Amino acid sequence: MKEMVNVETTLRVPKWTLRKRKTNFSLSNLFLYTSTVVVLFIIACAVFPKWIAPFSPTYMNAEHILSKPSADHWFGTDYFGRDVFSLVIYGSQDSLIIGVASVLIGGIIGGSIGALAGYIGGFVDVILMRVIDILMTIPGILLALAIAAALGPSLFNIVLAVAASAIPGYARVMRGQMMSIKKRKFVDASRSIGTPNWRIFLWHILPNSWSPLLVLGTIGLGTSILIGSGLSFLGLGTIKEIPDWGALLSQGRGYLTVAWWISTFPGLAITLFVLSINIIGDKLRDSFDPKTR
Amino acid sequence: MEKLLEIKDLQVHFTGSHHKLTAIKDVTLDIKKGETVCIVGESGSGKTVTSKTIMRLIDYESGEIGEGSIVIDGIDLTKLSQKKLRTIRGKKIAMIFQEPMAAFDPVFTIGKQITETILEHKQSNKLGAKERAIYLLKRVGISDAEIRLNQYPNELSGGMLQRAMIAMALACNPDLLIADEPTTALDVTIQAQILQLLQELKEEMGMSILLITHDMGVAAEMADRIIVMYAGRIVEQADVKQLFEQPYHPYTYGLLQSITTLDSDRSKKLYSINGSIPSLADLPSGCHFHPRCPFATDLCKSELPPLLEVNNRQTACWYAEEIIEKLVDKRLEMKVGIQPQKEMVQELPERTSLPLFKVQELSKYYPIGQNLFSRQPSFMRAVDNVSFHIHEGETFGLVGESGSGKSTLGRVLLQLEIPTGGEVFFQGQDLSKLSARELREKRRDMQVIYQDPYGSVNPRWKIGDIIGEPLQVHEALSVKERNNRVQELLEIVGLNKNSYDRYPHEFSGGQRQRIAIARAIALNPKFILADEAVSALDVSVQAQIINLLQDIQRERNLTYLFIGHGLNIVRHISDRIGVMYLGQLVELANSDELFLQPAHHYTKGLIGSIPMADPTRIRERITLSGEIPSPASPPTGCRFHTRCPAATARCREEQPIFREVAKGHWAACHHPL
Amino acid sequence: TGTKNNSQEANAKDATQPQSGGELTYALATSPDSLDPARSGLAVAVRAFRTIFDSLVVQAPDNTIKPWLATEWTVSDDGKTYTFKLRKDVKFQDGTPFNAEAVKYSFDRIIDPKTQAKNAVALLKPYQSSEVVDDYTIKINLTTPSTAFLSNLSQAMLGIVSPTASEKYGDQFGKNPVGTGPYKFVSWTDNADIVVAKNKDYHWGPSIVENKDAPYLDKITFKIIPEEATRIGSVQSGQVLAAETVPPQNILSLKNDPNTQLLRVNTIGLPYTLFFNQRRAPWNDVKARKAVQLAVDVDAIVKTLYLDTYSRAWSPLSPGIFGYDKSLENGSKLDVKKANQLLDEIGYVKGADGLREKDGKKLTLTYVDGTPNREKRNDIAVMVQQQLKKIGVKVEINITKDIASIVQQKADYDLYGNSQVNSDPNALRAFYHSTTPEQEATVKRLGGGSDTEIDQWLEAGTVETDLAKREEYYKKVQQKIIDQAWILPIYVFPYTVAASKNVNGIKFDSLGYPLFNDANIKQ
Amino acid sequence: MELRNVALANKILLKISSALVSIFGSLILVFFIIYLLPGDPVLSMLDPSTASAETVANLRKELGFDQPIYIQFADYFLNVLHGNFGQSIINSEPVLPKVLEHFPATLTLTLTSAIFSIAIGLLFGVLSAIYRNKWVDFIARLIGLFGISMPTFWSGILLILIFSVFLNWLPAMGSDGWQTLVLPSLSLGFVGAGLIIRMVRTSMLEVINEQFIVTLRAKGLSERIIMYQHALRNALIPAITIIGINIGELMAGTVVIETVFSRQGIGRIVADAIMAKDLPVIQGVVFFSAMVYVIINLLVDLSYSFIDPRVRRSDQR
Ligand SMILES: Nc1ncnc2c1ncn2[C@@H]1O[C@H](COP(=O)(O)OP(=O)(O)OP(=O)(O)O)[C@@H](O)[C@H]1O
Ligand SMILES: Nc1ncnc2c1ncn2[C@@H]1O[C@H](COP(=O)(O)OP(=O)(O)OP(=O)(O)O)[C@@H](O)[C@H]1O
Ligand SMILES: [Mg+2]
Ligand SMILES: [Mg+2]
Repeated sequence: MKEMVNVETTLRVPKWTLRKRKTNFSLSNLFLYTSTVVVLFIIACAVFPKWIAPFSPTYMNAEHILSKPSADHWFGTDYFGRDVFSLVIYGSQDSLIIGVASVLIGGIIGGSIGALAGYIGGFVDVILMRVIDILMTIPGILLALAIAAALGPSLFNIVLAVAASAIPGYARVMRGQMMSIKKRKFVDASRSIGTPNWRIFLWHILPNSWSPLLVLGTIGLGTSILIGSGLSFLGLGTIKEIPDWGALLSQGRGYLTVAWWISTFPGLAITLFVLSINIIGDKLRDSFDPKTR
Repeated sequence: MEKLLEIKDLQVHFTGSHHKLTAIKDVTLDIKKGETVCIVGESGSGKTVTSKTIMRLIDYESGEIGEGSIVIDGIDLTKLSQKKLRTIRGKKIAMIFQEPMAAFDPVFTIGKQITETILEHKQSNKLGAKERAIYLLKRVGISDAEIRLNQYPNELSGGMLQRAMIAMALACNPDLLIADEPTTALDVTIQAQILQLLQELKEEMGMSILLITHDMGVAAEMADRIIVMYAGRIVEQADVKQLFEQPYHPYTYGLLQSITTLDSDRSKKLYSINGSIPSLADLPSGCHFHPRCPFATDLCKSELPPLLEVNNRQTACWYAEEIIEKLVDKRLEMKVGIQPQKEMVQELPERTSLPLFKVQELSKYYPIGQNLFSRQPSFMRAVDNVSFHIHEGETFGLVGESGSGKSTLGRVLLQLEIPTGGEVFFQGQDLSKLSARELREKRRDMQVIYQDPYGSVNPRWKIGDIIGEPLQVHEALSVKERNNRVQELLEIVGLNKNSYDRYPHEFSGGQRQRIAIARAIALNPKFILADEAVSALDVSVQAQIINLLQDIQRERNLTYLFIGHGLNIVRHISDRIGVMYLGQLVELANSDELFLQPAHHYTKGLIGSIPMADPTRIRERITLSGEIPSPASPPTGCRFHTRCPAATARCREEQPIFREVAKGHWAACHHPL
Repeated sequence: TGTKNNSQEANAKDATQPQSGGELTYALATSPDSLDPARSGLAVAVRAFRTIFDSLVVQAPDNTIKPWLATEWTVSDDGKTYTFKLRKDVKFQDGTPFNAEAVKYSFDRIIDPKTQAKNAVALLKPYQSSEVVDDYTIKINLTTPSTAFLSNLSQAMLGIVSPTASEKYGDQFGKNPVGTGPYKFVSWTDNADIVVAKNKDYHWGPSIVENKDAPYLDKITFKIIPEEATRIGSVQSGQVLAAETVPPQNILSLKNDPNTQLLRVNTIGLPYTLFFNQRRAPWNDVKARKAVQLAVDVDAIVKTLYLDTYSRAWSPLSPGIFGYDKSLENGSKLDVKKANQLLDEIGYVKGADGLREKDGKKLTLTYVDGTPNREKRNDIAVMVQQQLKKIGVKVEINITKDIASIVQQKADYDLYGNSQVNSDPNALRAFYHSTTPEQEATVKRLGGGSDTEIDQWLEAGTVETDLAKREEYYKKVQQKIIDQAWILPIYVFPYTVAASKNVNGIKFDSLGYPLFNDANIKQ
Repeated sequence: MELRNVALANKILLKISSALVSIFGSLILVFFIIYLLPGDPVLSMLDPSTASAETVANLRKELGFDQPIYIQFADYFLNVLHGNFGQSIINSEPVLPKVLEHFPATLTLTLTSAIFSIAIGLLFGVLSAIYRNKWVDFIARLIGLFGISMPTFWSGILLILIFSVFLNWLPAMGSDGWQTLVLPSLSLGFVGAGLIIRMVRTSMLEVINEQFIVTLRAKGLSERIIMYQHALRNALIPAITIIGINIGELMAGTVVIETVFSRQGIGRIVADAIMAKDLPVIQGVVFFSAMVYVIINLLVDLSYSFIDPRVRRSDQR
């Protein structure tokens, strides 16, 4: 079984899972590679916008408002006369921050709650899961809306709001994972040699349980950006010198019939990013889940 | 006899993402009408692939028939379209599988799944199909067939499901029944029942059976003819009597020798074939068996031997005839020395009067389901009021059907679970009185080896870290010291010292079990609980591990609690054996005595269910009828009375006490044998 | 009479007699809060309930006051008592007769704190009490004289409500409005639509409409469509016949649409104006404010954001209102150099990052604006931010839903914009007249600037009856406010309606609210 | 049989009681979150330029805003227990009728979107699993991915421009008639469809790898029956969970969609109410949506028992 050597997680792989993979193998990977390139490029945009963007994102060219995509302005200009291409490049920064930070915060808080509940079990589990159940009854965007409205629309608060709405998801997944890993024989085996609880938790349970969280996190990255843009749409976004994609899309939507490019390109950027992230997430999930490998 | 199925030069590939595997090659065999043919061989030898190929089921698993033909009734199955094949599947050829629970669709009733087959093959209308289903269920020995029809798979026990599975397979009166390890997942008692059923049905319906098994005992009892496979090829094929009398191929010989029998000499080491079956991805050159074969020559290394007719049977060995001679000559001497067999196990150490474990009235109940409507909590009585001792240095065996509470007893013994009642003294100390810390400290002396060699090691850890974990927890060693210790341990269990940095998935099942053993002995414990430690392994590997365990025991004066399915193996390794039934200990005796003179009817039934790897021995079967009841509501009185041939009214009402029927021989029976 | 329209562009007069019948669907941009004239403070609500309620008087396009429900009136010499003669042939839509009692009831209701009236209270000021002289004569007493009073009475928020209905529905009157208007209320489905139907008995239309009798339309359905694209899309696809508040970018494209016409009218009152918060340094310094005034390129804002479909505002008042000072137009010019110089003068010097600072403190300007982005006001903030960067002022934009507490309670801003639809320059008083500390305790006045001269002129303007003098006062006020750079006037909001070419006769009153008396649909 | 019914009733009771706890909890949670909202609702009720400090104080007292927060909550909660959800702070409208009036529209939209997403999700999910790694699979997955990758307001506006403005096939807005439901449920359901496609695909693949599928093939059943009767039914169980959880998200999605399509509904009401800090209205909406969420998930839970006999059994062990 050579092919398994490089795959880190090897739960027992049933023999028959070596399924049809040759057919369209290249197509599947083409998707994955393209997505990876897209995501890497977007990360590059977020980190080094100056090197990529042709114009300053705040430069308002009064002579060229609402001009069509052209050789000078690849994505056209917006109603301020700003270069949409540059805006999209620079906008990736805050979009990524919203995505990554909220996933991190939500994942860490939700993950810890789930881990505690699942690992300790009993009363703690009942209480924590009750809280999560309650959070679940309030739909994500509503919670985000309330929090963003309560704290005011700053980037950080949007991140918090989005993170809060994602907590239940992470908590549930982590708890489920904890419960199942806890029952795995190797945990029992470690306990039977007298390993203290905290060590078992740190050495065995945690390293084996984060993979679905990672998958959820990747996908959550996209969802966060979408929720963020939903908040901009509802008027709870911030007005920044350099708007994030959600804000760009939301602000440009009124111009769709006159200047489709203003919102279409940020919209495509979101869709493309989320799409790529999801493809990567799917792949990650597949590779973590022995059953679908 | 007329030939029903003829397979010629069959070759099957699997196309994976990185490579193409040839799973079986040059497989030629035939099955005659009314004949039972057994395919035997170690895990991964291609038995299942062969059977699935006959049904062309491998098409759905990216398998592909490279060459060869499969002819049934003059039709070549390799050339048929899927549509035509469907008229053959289930109708002409039916199949039953290993895990009955997994083989039924959980969301449809048993009845629906049986009638569906009948209807698919247009054997009858809906009403007729239902009637036939009821008839079939009755025929395979399921009581209340009408009720069972409307039950879901999860509502039936494993044994019952396997019967239902057989009923389903017989729905359209197939000519050939393929049974892929139909009893491997079942208890010996149930296995005996199922095998008997198959025999009866075969005679009644005149069908042929292709039985796949890795248990030579089962093969001996069932087969007319046996086919031995190794690494995707047939290496030997012969009439059952001939084969057991005189194997032509060294592999077959090894397999037969590896069998532990009820009368094997306990003081001897178990025979085992060296090494393990190679991976299909890199097969050895020449004869695939040559790296494990004591007779291998240069020719074997370079040239693949064809399957040749010798004396009206087939074998694939360059030296078949010569070896036969040698083997015949020195049959009992075993000079060939595949492994040094002469070495005798040392005399058992004098029994110390001091017991290592003293178990008193130990119980473990699991609460089940709260009910708003009834206050009364209900319990699963997994272990119920069990008392016994384990002496220092002995191996205490524990047997019993699945669900009888063996594992649970082991776990409460080690305080891995808190007992509901009773006490456990370890070296005179009441374990339940220890603080969590003290208990952890005590765990140095008590270790566990589990059944599942895949699940019991953390897949993300390196072998060295896995083995070193107990050292890290209990002993403050420098990294270097620890490395040294781990390497020592690796050597002790017969693994390469350099395996330190490798991951568990790079090892075979047997090797993983060695890793588990290395880890268990790392702290020089006094006691090891081996819960089905060898049940998942092939016979030859099983023997290797048992030998290893015994070696280690001798060297370190270890005490074992050995829980096992295979009674032969338990008998071989244990000094004393306890028999459990429904959470209770029903018999306890020295292992030889237990098998020679069982006092409890249950024990007798168990022993009687063991298939004998000797086709010449015609034996009256004393199989146990019925199945183990649920520990949630055990029968009154003697718990065994529902299945006991000797049960009386007293047994129904009065619970027998566990008493000494002979010196050192305890049993809980009103009417001991 | 009353044929003269405001600046309507299309609406060509049809030679033929308008057809009766039909239903007009009219898309509103936001949802009214209440249809109770006393309780609503939103322009969008006025657009809906103007159809249900009539006022005592009406203001003609030339700003003169004409009769409506009142046929004539007299003002006492001290200017504190108004006596109105009322029409005798008017009935409320619920059958209640219209009379002096009803007028008294309506006005007393506004000043009753229980009613929780909003803008109406300010409009009715300095109302003290009413006396029913006879069934159709009413005397209204004011605490102080007010020249604006009559013109305020013409506003829909001081429309006359049916006392029976008001008593019956109590605080739910806003969901069950009854007045004397040309249309009667049928239903209001939250966030969806408000339906009004023809009041068949109507024959007391004001002088500014042609059709004094029952309206031609059977029904008007005000659809509430907040999303711009959807609203404009609906009128383009014919799903609604008219839609208000057409965004500038669509104005240009709709002009060429063969199926739609654009109706436009400039609203009057206070244009959209940015107020400096003079409570906070350095904006208490005229030089700082002037610098900003000189550096903000309002022309560019109007041109870029509104594509020149809105006109630039120059004064605290909008053109067309009484007292508007036209001389202020084109008064201030963009002068970045001078702006820089002014900031240098008050000690703010540019640092390495191009931002100014004094005593280690950065010169920042907190620009507060509300959400959602109404009339692209948030975008103005973004442009101002870029423009002020050039003179080294860092603009921090704070977009908030909670104007009430940030601006009105805490006055936590440097620049905040507002506008108001109003018919009389007296509206300036609420914004620019200094307030007492007690008043400030509950609500802080925008900008918070105070100037004794301005106070005096505003006070005089309220009571002055000599129109020429009055005009003079207000011009002085406007000049001084601009001169002192209290504010930055930005744009005058044109109320724009896109309608199907089949729709005729939608008119607007002096404030820019639509009137549907003449409206009809060509089949 | 008897026993089974008792167990089922037992289970339902347990679930209902825990659901009540959840609803109560969500009320508390929302109450405190909203409490944190800045701004003074009393001020927004009055005309700030005219109201005196005294009127403000009086009104505050009248509405109970001067009480400590826990008393306010206790009052509120007692009222809710009596079926009294209070009245809007903004326009004094009683909350219960208001929410009840708008709820059906939102529920209709939610349900049609759910049906749409289930239909699309199941179809493509199954196809995608059956034709794993064939082009059908890629197209189905891509459709699903697009669904989860597009902001709903964006897809909504695009749909309006295409189907209302350019093609003039369907109305752009409104909430009367089935025509007005098409575009909103399309743009909302698309998101759910994406999730369901993915879920169904994964669980179908899992099921297809199960041993019993081999048995079914060995019985000679056709692939069609195996996939659509056996595999799908098994795969439905995890998919139904997703649908249950998704109902909540769909309902929340109406906040945006109702604004885009100018539909009536509680989505818009709650968005407005949150902005205006109209606590009673927010609470009312949250109460009802939590209730719907809980009920749907209760149904989902119970439906397991009908789809998956294993669940039935395990409860009465
Ligand atoms: N679908 C498949 N794809 C690739 N390889 C397969 C597939 N199925 C089986 N194999 C390989 O073919 C070989 C033979 O497998 P098979 O299942 O026939 O063994 P077996 O003799 O039945 O063993 P066991 O006793 O463990 O059931 C194994 O090495 C296995 O890995
Ligand atoms: N954690 C648990 N909760 C509830 N019931 C349990 C639990 N563990 C074991 N049981 C039940 O206790 C009984 C005894 O189980 P146990 O695993 O000890 O049997 P066993 O003899 O080891 O069986 P096997 O041979 O199958 O391993 C079984 O009926 C089992 O279902
Ligand atoms: Mg097999
Ligand atoms: Mg066990």
